[in-house]
Amino acid sequence: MFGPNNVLAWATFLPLGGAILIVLLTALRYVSGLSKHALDQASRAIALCTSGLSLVAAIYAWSFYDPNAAGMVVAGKASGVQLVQRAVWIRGFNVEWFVGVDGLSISMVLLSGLISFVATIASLPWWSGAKDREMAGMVEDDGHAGGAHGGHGHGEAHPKHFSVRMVPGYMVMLLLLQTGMMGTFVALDMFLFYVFWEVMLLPMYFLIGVWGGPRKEYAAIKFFLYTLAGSVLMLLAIIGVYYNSAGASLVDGSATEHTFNLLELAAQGHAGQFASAAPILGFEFAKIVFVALFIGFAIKIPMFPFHTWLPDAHVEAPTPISVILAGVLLKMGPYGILRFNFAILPDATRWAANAIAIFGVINIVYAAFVCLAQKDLKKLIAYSSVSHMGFTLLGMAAMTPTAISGAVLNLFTHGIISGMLFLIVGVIYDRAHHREIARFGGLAQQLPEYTAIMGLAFFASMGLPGLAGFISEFMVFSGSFPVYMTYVIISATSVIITAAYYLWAIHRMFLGKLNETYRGFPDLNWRERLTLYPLGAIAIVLGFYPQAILGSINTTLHVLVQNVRL
Amino acid sequence: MEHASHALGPVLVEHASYLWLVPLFPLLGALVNVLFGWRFERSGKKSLVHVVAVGAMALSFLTAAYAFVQMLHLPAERRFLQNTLWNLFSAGRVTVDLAFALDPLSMMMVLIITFIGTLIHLFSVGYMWEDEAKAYWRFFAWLNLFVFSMLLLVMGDNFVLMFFGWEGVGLCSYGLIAFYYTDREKAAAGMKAFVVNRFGDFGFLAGLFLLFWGLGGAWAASCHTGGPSYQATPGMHSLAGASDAAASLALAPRVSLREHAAPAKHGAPAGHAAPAEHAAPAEHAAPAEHAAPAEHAVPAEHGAAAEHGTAPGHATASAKGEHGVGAQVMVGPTLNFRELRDQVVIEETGIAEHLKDQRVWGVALLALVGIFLFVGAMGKSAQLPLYVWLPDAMAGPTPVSALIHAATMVTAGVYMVARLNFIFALSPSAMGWVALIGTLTAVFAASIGFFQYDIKKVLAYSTVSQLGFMFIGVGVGVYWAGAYHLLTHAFFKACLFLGSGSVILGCHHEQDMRKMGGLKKYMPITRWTYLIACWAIAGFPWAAGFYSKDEILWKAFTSEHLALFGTATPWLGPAIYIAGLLAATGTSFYMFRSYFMTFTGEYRGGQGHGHEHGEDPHASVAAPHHADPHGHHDAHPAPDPAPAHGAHGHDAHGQAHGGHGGHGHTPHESPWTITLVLVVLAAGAVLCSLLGLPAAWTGHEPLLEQWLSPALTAEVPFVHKPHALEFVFQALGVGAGAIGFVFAWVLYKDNKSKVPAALKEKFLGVWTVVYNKYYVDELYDLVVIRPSLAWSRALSWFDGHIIDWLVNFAGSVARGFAGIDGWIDKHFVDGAVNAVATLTIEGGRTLRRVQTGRIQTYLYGALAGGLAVILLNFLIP
Amino acid sequence: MLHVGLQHFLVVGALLFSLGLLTVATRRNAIGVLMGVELILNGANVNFVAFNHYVTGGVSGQVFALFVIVLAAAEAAVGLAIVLAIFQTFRSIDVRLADTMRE
Amino acid sequence: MPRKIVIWVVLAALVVTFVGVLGARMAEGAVLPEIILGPLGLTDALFYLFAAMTFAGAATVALSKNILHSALGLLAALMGTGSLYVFLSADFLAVTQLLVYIGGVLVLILFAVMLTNRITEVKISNASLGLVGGGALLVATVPVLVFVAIATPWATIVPAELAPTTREIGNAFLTRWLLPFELASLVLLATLIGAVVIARKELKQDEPDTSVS
Repeated sequence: MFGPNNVLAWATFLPLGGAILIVLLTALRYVSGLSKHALDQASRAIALCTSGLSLVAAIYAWSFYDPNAAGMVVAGKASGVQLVQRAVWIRGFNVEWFVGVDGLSISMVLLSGLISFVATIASLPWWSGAKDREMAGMVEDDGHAGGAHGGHGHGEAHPKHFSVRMVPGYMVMLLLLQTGMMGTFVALDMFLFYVFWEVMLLPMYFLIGVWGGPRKEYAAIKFFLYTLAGSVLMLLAIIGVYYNSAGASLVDGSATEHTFNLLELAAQGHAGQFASAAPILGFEFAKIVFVALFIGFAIKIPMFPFHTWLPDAHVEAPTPISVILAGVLLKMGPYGILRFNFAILPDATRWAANAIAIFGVINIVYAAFVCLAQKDLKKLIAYSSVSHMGFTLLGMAAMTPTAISGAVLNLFTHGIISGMLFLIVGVIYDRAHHREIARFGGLAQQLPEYTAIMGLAFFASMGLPGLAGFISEFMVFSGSFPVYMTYVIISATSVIITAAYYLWAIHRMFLGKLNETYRGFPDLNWRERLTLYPLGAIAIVLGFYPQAILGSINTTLHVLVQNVRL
Repeated sequence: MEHASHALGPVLVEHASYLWLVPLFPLLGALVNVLFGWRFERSGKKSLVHVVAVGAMALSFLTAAYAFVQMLHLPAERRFLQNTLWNLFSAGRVTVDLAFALDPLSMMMVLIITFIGTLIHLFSVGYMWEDEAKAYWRFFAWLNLFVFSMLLLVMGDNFVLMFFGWEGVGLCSYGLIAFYYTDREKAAAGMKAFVVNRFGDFGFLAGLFLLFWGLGGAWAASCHTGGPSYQATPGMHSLAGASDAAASLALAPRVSLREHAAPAKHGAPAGHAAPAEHAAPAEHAAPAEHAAPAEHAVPAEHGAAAEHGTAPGHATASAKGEHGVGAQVMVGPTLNFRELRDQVVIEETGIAEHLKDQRVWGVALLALVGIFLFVGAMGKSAQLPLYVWLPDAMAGPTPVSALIHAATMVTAGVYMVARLNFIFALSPSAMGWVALIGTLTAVFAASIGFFQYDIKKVLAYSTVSQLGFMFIGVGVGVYWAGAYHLLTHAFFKACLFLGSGSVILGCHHEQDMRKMGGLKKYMPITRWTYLIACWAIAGFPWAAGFYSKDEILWKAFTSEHLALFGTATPWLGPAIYIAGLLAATGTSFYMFRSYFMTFTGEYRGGQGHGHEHGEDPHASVAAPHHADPHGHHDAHPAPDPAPAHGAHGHDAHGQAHGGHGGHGHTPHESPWTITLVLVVLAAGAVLCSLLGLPAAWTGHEPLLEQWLSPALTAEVPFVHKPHALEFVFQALGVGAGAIGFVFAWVLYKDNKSKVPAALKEKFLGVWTVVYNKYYVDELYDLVVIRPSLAWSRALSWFDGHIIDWLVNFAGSVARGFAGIDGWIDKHFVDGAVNAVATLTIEGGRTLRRVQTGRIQTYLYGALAGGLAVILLNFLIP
Repeated sequence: MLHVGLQHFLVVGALLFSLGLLTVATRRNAIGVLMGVELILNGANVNFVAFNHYVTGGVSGQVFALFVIVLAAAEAAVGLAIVLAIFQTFRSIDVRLADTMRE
Repeated sequence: MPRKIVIWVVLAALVVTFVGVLGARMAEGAVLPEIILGPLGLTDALFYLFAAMTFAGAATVALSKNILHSALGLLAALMGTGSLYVFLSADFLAVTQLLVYIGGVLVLILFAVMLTNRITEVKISNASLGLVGGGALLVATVPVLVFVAIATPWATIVPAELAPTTREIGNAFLTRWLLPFELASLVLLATLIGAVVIARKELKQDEPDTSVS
């Protein structure tokens, strides 16, 4: 079923197939009177299967990918892009369905598949004890009005848990989101990339806006408008690049005068095609396009001035969506920058490198300090994501082989670790229905297993050697050191601050005397174990054998750095 | 201390494929305890927990012993066992292997760790059995994990693996210090330890990178001064793209050694341009196991190490052939200790000169590297500015203090400096800095130790002080003496800590010395072992302390090569000697003070005579007896009579708790598992003096120096002084110890004399300052913690209000414009249309009045029109 | 200038016309207005005949004058009938009352 | 009141006798002697006389307060005009004037006057409207018309001898002006019917007076 040339298409569109199936089923409900409970369970099963299959496809893609193969030849040079599938889509605009994977995107494809599958599991109310479900408000009210919630210890009845509200709708949105994400990572045609970029935004808006927390509308709108503003800039830049690009041939050989094909554009950019383009508004073309694209992607990273949407979006989004948002969506920014800015506009990249490094350092140190002052655990983790993404920025700006490999590895490891972190917040939120660190206390006595996995996640995020976080941090620091010594030393101080705020959070939440309100809380149930332990295992394995990922991503990135440097 | 052969060759490597078993056993022990420990405990097989733990330690010790035997059989210069598992990661020039290596120095450390570790595990069986935290398995899991990390630190073949161990021990010390986490203060102590260690790690990383890229000539001055022209361009190094280990190694240039011939112009064989084509080295098969997320039970990394298969050991190109001639030495940035040692120590490579003439921020690179690496050591080995966490670390159980904060972890800093002796030796100002900080810490910590009442606090400050001594040793350049003091200190300090543990256990968890006294009657063995250890630490002859401390002080006195911040300071050596002497007297004073207060005089526990509790304002780490009152007095569970079946010969443990049954307040001797360990340690403290008998006594180099010479290759120019002078200085050392002893004897023998109380009344101001540790903790709180919290709150406020406000403001501005548009549209455009309508109506109304209905007016109208036409006809020409 | 020429007749015609106009314009009595109209028509006739006699010769001028007289008669008849009708409805033939057409 | 009537009768008698004498003389073909009026020829003198009469009649029509006086003024004006035609060799026209205009129209007007104003109020206030407006009107029109009449260089021809024109008029009516002639007859017919329709009494009286504006 999964051959080298169609595995990416399968990986991208399997979730979409699932979504369509669910929609049909919902329609069936009105025709043949399928019960609500049956429909919910069916849509959950479909979502689980399709995202599982999508993950299997991603793993196949990973196995097909050979880091040392020359891959597709573009403009006379081996581009290292494999598993290519091309077809003409819109002949008028020379737009192709051009899908392929190289060192940069293979790890992202795997991450996207993995995190989506984990998030789908986390969206189900299954595999958990009756007491868990009742406490989390996951009671399926088939028929009887408003589930009678015992509300352990708390007087007020809990609002219905997101996993039992409008389940088919939730699952369709989730699957659409997965398709959008996978597509964005595999698309090698600018137009196709932008289409998948927008497909990814829409379901995210609904997922936060409908199934979110108290201030969900504000957060959803803020998220959507922010990203949309970015993508408008991006669209303008894409069009600018398109009309200034030289011709290239479509898959059926017909020549074109402009092209959306990213690999062709990269070759042309390297050959100085855009350096000679007409200036816009008096500024140099390459610089303007670089800045426009960069801002569009920087919002996603999120970079310092554009990051305020992240804490709100995370605080209000339901747990699995936070996992996806932190696990995969944040990686779109740096991936885009490497795929577009670095590849197509090398000289503008050299011009902007120092600025990116400075923003990276600000991201790291500023967000680390802000974390220290956070009262809400999820906001703390959101800001820590901002801080960790700063490493990627610094790594990319330094443009040395070690730094850029460290930057891209950081995307993968941070994806895994922040996925774990948000799942952990979800576990405690399902039980206590609040996230204020100060109100917890001594949870270690009541929830030993939870404390253990939390410890693993927190220490991994802190960059403890032996766990995945440290490797990418070390590589970014060591790689960027010769190029930006002072920046690295400044951002190295974040190692201390990160340790401080994480340990302080552990101290206030888990150590000390057990707060009586949390007496009798059940420990992890099987669903939570099923999501947390695989990620934990990967974090440890990557801690001791990161070459598994690095082996695949090094070659492409080092060629990219060589191109940008020369 | 001259070495025979001048030109040192590269290290000759012996491949030993079993080395990774040494750290593996403690790790397995920890895993088993973590996963099944609490099941054992709950199902009543509590003893199984310590069987696993001690068993793991014993196996690890046996393997280490085997390696030691193999090393003994090797000739001196071939004593280097190496075992590579797989390539951890590599990108560009940074390539790191998961590899273990044992050279004489790390062999000694491994032996200390495993031997003393096993003893302490044995001790903990007795000590932790009745512990109120009811987490017997968690203690042993953390302890095993700690030993694993420590072994990783010591046996690591490169900086990164050392750093793995470095932070691993930090994590385990956090876990063990905060063992009684229900007490919030003790949990805070754990956190404090970890964060302060992180300060150190920040320095360690910075030093590491400086050194790493310094090797690549990142800061090479354009014109390189003298020495073999080794011109390394940063372009070649930091920008060389290599996607896997083999390619990365292929990039490193090779220097072939000519026997004393002028070193040929070293052509860097590695092409400048990064190898565009991808050399296809033996591929690390993409491991499938982490991709399939299904299995999640046991994190599969070390357990399934075998299936990785040993990656192609990138046997270094060092020749197997005879020593030196034609050997290839790899040059350029490397994280591997052995490669680093080869290129720096061998002059022909020119790296040493190259490093010396590099300057960063106007400061010599090597000095900066030394200082930053030493900052790392300060954090880990609790030196002056970053020592604050060690006294608070006494919150952990006593065996933890013994193992971690006496024998192993705190010595990591000393080990690191000893391991990098050739780097420190190159820069006098780095050595000066290390020695200076060591001295200051020694004196400072000793002074605080004088007035502490908590027995563990006294020992903690004594540890900090003794570490100061060790750093004086390695700082001054006598690395073997520093290592020797590390060894001796491990023995007698462990014995002291465990002695205090036994005392605490005997006095029902009483840590305050004022509530003890006269224990020599009740606990004879503990008393004698404690006395021997005091004898050793005070530096009296025939006990280990004397030999190591005096060797250090003697070498300090005879060293004129130190420098501080670039300026040579020959006077620094003797000054250090004098300060060291002072610290030695202090050491013996507070040690014997603690001995006399606890063991002589009458037992003061329980009667609660009106001792001045009030003025003990800073009982920050309150003795457990009033922290969690309920814990102490619950009835002790019936001891588990069945002695556990010793799976392995060595751990003849089992814990008959005979003497503990009686509930009465009279102290009692600890069970044999504890006393046995104490005796062994005391014996060790005495016996290891044989290793260090100075040349002055025996005419030949001390055993340990010979043993360590292959590892500690740095030649440091000490001034040659006649042996007679050495004897005099040794006598001086003994005298200093005696003075301390006499003072302690006079003031504290049998706790009868009122002089200490009187002295305290007179100098109450000084006393409270010293008792409260010069208020250093409060200072840090004021200078570091409070400002950073305030700064973070400010940033968070800024983030929440300014940036968020801007975003919302943009939103409201957009809404404002929309409102204005709407208003314009409603009022102007619509208005115009309505205006036309009203105009016509008004116009019509006004014109109506013209129609009067009378014919004549119309006639007038018509005539007026006609007349106008006629007039116009005439007017217009 | 005293010998009677065309101008003299034109002057007389003009005078007749003006006085007729004056009458029509100032008379409040409907019949007065009609009389005015008659004067105007006569003024016109004088001009017709004068031009016929002094300018064109022939008879057409006089024929036209005859037609004018005929029509004047018809007009007077109708006018007076209307006046009578007004008189019936308004009880007076004051021209100012008959302004119901104004609306 | 009888005194006014006597005056008028005497005047009328004088005028009749004078015209009679003149007519008799003209019948004998005698040319009126010029010498009576100094430089003025007899015809010119007569012309001025008749012109004065027409002017006086017209002025009475325009200005008199009494409607009857204005009717009589109209009579004088029409008579004067008719006599002027004679000077313009339009004899048939003079007679038609006399018959149709004076006999028909004037009588009709008198009838109308009598019907609309009760005899008792002989002194019907007939003040004209705004004499000021009228004066202005006169001032505006008379000079213009007189200026045009005098100043225009009329292309006059020598006037042919006074000769009876009835024959030519008859011919003209039935040949060249046949269409207007027939139309005129239609007009007269229509007028006849119209006058009858308007003047019918019984319809008007019982209808309510609705058209009050």
